Amino acid sequence: MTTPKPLLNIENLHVTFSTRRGPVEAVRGISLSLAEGETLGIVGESGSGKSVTGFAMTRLLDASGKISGGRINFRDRDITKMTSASLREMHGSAMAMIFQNPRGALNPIRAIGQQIADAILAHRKISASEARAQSLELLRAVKIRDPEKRMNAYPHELSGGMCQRVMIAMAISSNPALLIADEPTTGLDVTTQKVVMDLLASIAAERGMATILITHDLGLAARYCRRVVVMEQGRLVEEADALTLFRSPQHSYTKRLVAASPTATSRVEDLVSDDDKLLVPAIPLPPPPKPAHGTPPLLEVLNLVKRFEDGTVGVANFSMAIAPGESVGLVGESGSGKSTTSRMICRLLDQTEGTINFSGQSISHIPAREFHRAPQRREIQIVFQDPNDSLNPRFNAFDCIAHPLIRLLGMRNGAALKQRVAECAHRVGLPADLLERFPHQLSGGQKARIGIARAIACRPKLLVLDEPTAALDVSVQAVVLQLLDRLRREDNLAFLFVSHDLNVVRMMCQRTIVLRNGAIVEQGESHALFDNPQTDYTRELVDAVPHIEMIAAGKMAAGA
Amino acid sequence: MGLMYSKQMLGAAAALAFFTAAVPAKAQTRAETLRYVTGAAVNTLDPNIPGSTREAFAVSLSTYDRLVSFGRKQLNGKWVFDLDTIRGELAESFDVSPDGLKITFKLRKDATFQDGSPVTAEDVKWSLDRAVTAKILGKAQLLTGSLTDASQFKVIDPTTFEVTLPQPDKLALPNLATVYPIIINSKVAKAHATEEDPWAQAWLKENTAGSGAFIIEQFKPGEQVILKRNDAWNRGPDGKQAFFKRLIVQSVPEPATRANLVEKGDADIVIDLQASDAQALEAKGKLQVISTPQYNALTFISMNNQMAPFDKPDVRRAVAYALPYDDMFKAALFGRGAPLFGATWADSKPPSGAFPIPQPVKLDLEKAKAYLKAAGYPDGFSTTFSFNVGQAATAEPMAALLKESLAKIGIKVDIQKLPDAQMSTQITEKKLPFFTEGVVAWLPSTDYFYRNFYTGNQRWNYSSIDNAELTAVAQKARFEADKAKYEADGKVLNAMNFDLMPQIPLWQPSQDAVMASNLTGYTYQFHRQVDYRDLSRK
Amino acid sequence: MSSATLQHAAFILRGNPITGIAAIGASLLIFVGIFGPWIVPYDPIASNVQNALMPPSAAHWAGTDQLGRDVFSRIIVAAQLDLAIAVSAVGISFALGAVIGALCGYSGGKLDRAVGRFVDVLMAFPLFVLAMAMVAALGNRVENIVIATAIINLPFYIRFARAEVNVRRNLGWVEAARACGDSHVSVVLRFLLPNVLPAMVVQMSLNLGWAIINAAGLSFIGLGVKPPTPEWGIMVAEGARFISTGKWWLVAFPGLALMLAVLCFNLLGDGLRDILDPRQRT
Amino acid sequence: MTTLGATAIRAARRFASSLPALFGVLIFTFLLMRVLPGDPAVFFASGPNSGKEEIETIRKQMGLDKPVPQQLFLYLYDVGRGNLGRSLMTGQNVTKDLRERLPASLELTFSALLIALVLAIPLGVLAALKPGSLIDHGVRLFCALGVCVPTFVSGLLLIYIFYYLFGVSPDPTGRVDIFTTLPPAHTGFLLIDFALAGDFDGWWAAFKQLILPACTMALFVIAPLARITRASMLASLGSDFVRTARSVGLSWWRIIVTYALRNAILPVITIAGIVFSTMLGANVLVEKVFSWPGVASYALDALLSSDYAPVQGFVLLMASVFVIVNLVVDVLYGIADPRISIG
Repeated sequence: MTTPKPLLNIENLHVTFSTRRGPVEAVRGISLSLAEGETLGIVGESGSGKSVTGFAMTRLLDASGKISGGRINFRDRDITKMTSASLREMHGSAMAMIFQNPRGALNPIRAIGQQIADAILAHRKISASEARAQSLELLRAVKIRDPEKRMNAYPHELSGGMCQRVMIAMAISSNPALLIADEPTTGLDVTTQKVVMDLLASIAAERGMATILITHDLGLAARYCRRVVVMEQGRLVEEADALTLFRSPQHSYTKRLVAASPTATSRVEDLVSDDDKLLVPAIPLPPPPKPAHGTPPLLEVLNLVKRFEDGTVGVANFSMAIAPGESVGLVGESGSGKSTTSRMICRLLDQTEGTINFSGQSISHIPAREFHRAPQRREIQIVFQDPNDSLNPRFNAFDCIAHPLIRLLGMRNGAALKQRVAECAHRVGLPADLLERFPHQLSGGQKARIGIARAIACRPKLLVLDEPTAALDVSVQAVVLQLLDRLRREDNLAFLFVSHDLNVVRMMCQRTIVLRNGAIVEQGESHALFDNPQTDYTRELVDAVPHIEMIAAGKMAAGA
Repeated sequence: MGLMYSKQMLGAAAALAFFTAAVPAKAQTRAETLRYVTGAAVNTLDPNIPGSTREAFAVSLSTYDRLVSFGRKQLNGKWVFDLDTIRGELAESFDVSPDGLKITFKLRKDATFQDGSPVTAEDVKWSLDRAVTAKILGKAQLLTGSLTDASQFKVIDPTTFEVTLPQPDKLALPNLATVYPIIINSKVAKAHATEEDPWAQAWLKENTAGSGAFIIEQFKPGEQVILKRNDAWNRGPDGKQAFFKRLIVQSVPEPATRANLVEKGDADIVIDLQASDAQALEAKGKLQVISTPQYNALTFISMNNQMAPFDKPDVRRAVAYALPYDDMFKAALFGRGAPLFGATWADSKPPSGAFPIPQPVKLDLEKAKAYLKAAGYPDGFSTTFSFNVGQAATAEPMAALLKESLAKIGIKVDIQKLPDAQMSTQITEKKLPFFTEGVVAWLPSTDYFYRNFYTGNQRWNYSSIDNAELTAVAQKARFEADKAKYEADGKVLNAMNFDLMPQIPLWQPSQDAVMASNLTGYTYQFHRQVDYRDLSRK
Repeated sequence: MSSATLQHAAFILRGNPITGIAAIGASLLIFVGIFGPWIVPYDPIASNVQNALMPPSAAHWAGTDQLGRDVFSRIIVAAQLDLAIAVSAVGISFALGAVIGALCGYSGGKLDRAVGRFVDVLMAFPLFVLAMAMVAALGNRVENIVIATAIINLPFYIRFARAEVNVRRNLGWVEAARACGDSHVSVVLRFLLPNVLPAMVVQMSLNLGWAIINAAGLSFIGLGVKPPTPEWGIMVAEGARFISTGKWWLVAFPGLALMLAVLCFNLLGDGLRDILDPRQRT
Repeated sequence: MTTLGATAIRAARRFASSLPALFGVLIFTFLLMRVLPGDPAVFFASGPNSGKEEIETIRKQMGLDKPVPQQLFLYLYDVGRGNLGRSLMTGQNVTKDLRERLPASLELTFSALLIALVLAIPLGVLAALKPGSLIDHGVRLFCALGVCVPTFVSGLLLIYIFYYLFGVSPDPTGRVDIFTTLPPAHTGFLLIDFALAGDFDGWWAAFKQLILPACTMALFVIAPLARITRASMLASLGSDFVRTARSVGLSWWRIIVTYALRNAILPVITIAGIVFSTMLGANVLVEKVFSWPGVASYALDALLSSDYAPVQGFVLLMASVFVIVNLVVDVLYGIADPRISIG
């Protein structure tokens, strides 16, 4: 039921940050309104101003950010003009916020029960023991097991999902009318993500709270919000109910965004709308090579085991094989051992036991320390997860790409090197004029391209991709995925594609291996595996992925 | 309790306003207290313990009596100890036999130790036996007075004591007045003796068993000693007890703080101020400053006579004529002392047989260059000049001036500042080519100086001079009874010394005793410390 | 330095003019350190005892000392030696500490533990006393003062470099370097070290001031450089003993020089920290 | 309870792992002292007539006539029995000397640290609350000024001003006015002993003696403490959990103190521990200037006269104090930060 008067009404909001380059407008005149009990999704990529909007609504902006124009009316009071005393009064009791990185959002040295009690006592004059009793109630409400015991726990003793529940408990402790959740599940495993979001949705519905979900994930917004607004560069570009938005996006940016978001059925070629394709040099794609039967596998891993110094087992008895030109996905939640495995295969980490054969030759007997001299070094290359920390801050793009050429192919500085680097840059679609730039002067997508250019510079046969797009916005991810796919076909590269994102793996890989606690749970041809999982764990993973299609299936938010 | 405490804290704030007024409440005892501050520290109560400091000597002079003590005389209007007047301390009287081989002491009948027991000849015998037998400092000192063996000491009766000498020795009696031959309460000491330590050295280091004018009240080695008067003591020159009822000897390492303390009247007397502070305090005129040239001591620049290039006398002479004496004296000592340079010797002969006497040298670069040329070093040479950290206040400006001046005749000097222990080690090992040091003789006589500081391969022969003739004359002079012959020997030694120039005497620094204007009786003593018994307040 | 860094530095300086002043002061100091001997009005070593202990005047701006030497000239010339001592002491401990610490932080394991033990031993020493003992043992020459200062500083640099490298050892670009064919040692020296340098430069700047103070302390107890070489610490230590006689200029002017030098380095270090602090960059 | 237990285990482990360091210090000092070119025997045989024989006597007495490895072995044996040897300088047992002097150094250092903390923490917090403001710059300048004056200069200046010129301070000659009777020694800390004895005049006298040297030392260490307070307070104020605290409407005081400051204080504890141990060893100069009968000035005198035993004893003592302080820091940290106990 909607009340005639909106709970929140934002008119022409502007937010400006003062930086060393002068003032920068992060939010450029957005207007929004929200009714009591309504759920609204704000979707946008990084830099779109979605989080800043959230912080502006609660007046929790950093010291350098200022609301430079517009009004935010909350129950007919203009938040932008509130005194700090009335703001404090309003925080928690009228509107509350839930943040990304729940563990960091909790005071690390205060018991969680105490923290919730602090939030309660900030608004009600009750005794400490009453506050404690209520905290316990709230922990029960957010479905924390053993709440009595957890009252005295510290954030580091809880998992990320648990911390987020505590955060929710704190946020709802004084029954606010509006709950703003800023990327509440980013960084959580996909199964945890679902549980937390379901909990949030049901609590909001139960208590009649209006909810604003700020997220980069279209699927998530679609699944949990009735109405969705899309932001781009500080502006609100489109506003519609979720279904309409995904079925028939109007604005070109929204179109691109929808297209770029991988779904269970999307193909790599479909991800990018036409204008983006220009970024990638148009070379006709050869047909995907079919691995001939009977040829020896490019990579063969037998009974790989990794035990760490403290006795924990990272990887237990892992075996697999990759044919030349084949693309294999490695899927699992955090801690499943997928990164450890990929690093052992790359010979960056020594295995405890097991054999790794490359092109029929054992490489597992060469210790990681010595592998940089092995001839296979240039054959096996790796693309790292976060483009931000995979480039040496003191190398410019040229140095980064030239580095393996100099070290592994023994090339000297000179025209040949220049040409080779330029060629690599061209292949990954990096404009030549960017080669002189340093990492901090480049965008995430550009850095990802450099990382790929570096990895393919020596024309390896096997490329290990460790979550290559996890830190990228979807539109950039789409371009990078396409690029990778094309490179694979061109060079007949084999991929070991490590990812937590099932949709991406399904699209990119012919075969998929599901890892859990260092052991293989299930493996098989990708589409078959995802469409018809054989184990409960895989099924759980598949189900947890938010799909746009679900909207059509009527799996809507509120109390799903 | 908590409440009381906070009340006190409130009081604290108020007390800030009048706490200076709280001090006069103690003024009555303050006037009868002597507070002596020094940069060094008292480290033992038995002066015989190896490593004893001069301050420990001074304290022992107050806590122990000796058989005899020095009288005092006026020198240039200032009171100094008199080597030639020996008076009885525990001895009521003493007789030297005509052949000079026997000294008989009659002990005072009223003398008691601080525990009340009488001082007997047995105690004296035990104490002197200890001084020449035990491995302690007294042994080497008493040797210079021909006191070497316990068999020389004899108890005649409880109050009569006899010392026998192998040959007449004019230093025998004075030696008994020095710091080491303290008379110890032998019964008490023996009670603390052990098999390994028959002379109770360990116990006496931290305890006293004497008959002296002051009784130890508190002894914190390295920090402070508090003494109270022994009212029964009457061995002063006038037969009275010591003036001060209480005596505090305290270490204050920072010289500027010592100057502040005495200026503010918080300390009564200081003798180890920097020359500049003494000069400033004297100029202010509020305090008494008694400045006595240390006539039994001297500061010199020594050269290693066994080490090239200083093995050539001409090099040593060249250095002697290249020193800016006046500047050094002014900058280092602020002119406070007796110079030992710039004299004129008639006929180039020493005017006296005493030691030390002013030398006929002055800054003369031409002469210095000539000597250097004669020595075969026309272009000079490089060397290192050392001094110890403890003397930096005077030695450092001196060294800088020396370096500057020697550079003018081509001698390049590198200055080296050594921690005291390193300096003494290197001197003993004869490794230093060129350095400054000071020496003191408790019993200053010409032969004593020459024998100890100019002969033999031993530590105190700083210049390592090895001259057979000089050694022979000095040894002969030691037992020379005839004053005229002794004087003649002295002149020979002085002439040789000047000619050979093994080391260059610079000056006798003053002991600047800075004290409250109402103190009287200060006397410059042989051990270069204050004898607290001398002092009284007007 | 890239233009963005300069821009950022300019931004920081606008918000923090003290750093700018400190930077100017430090450059002035370095200028004086290099050209000092040519710009002084008097020979800093030449004595003139007749003119000793004169208060400041038009002829002698900072008065004269016990030997009649011009205090102002001595202060100016001393800058060279003081800077040399501070820079070389800090430089040595920095160079050694950075390499050792970086290797330990990267490799972990036995080497790390062994060096860690050694650092523990050094840290457990009363450092000033250690410096004194070393200078006393080796002789109070400038080299030894430098060595002693460097050694007592070493553990801090080792720890610092170790920590800085340790947080970076698992970053993508470090692994990437290895995937590109670099050995462990080359990764440490060519990749990690250059990246931890900026943070260590801050430490160095703060340390320069400390090294000067430390040398002054050694001078005070008589273990400083040899006379008659002018050095601030010795001048202050000697001058301090004249406080009670009212010869204030002997301590005031060298003290002021020493203070300003240390102040400049400290403020500069503080400012550099702000400039390099990533938290303030965005 | 489990936290405390874990902290205790951790502390015990830390202590055990620091024993090799102590042993290293022991050996290193021993060797360093043997390298000193000064021969203690020669130095102490300083009587006007002492010769070779006397030097030999002292050498034998000190055991210097034996080969160095044997000396080391004997020394370790003695240390193991709690005997640190005898000081030639004071003629006392080193253990006794140190025991008498350590409380003086500790009391001075504790007071200095207390003064420094009381000043540095609020200053650091103030600066962090308004970064870039005048207050921030003021604090920075004040701190920088504190570190740039050598302690011996500030000490002498304070004496000159407060004792000599204004006469509001007592004479700088030790821990207590010479005319005040000492309280019965319970702790060796005069302020505590006087308080226990209920002797207010005595307490005040001791306090007056203490305040100048303590301030001199404090001045020098305010900077690192304030700097780290500011930095960690800034980090803490900019952290996500402070934002959370703001988002649920906690009061200003609660946010600043309970949330920001309590977290920010953790690194300050570590730094304070380091500062304490360095101060204890580095207050040689302050002790000298104020004639404070502490262990550091004792060690300095011993060092200059090559008196091995006191220096070795002092270094060992300082290293032990260092270990204990680290232990205390660990325990405090363990109590203040629940995260540590699982590590």
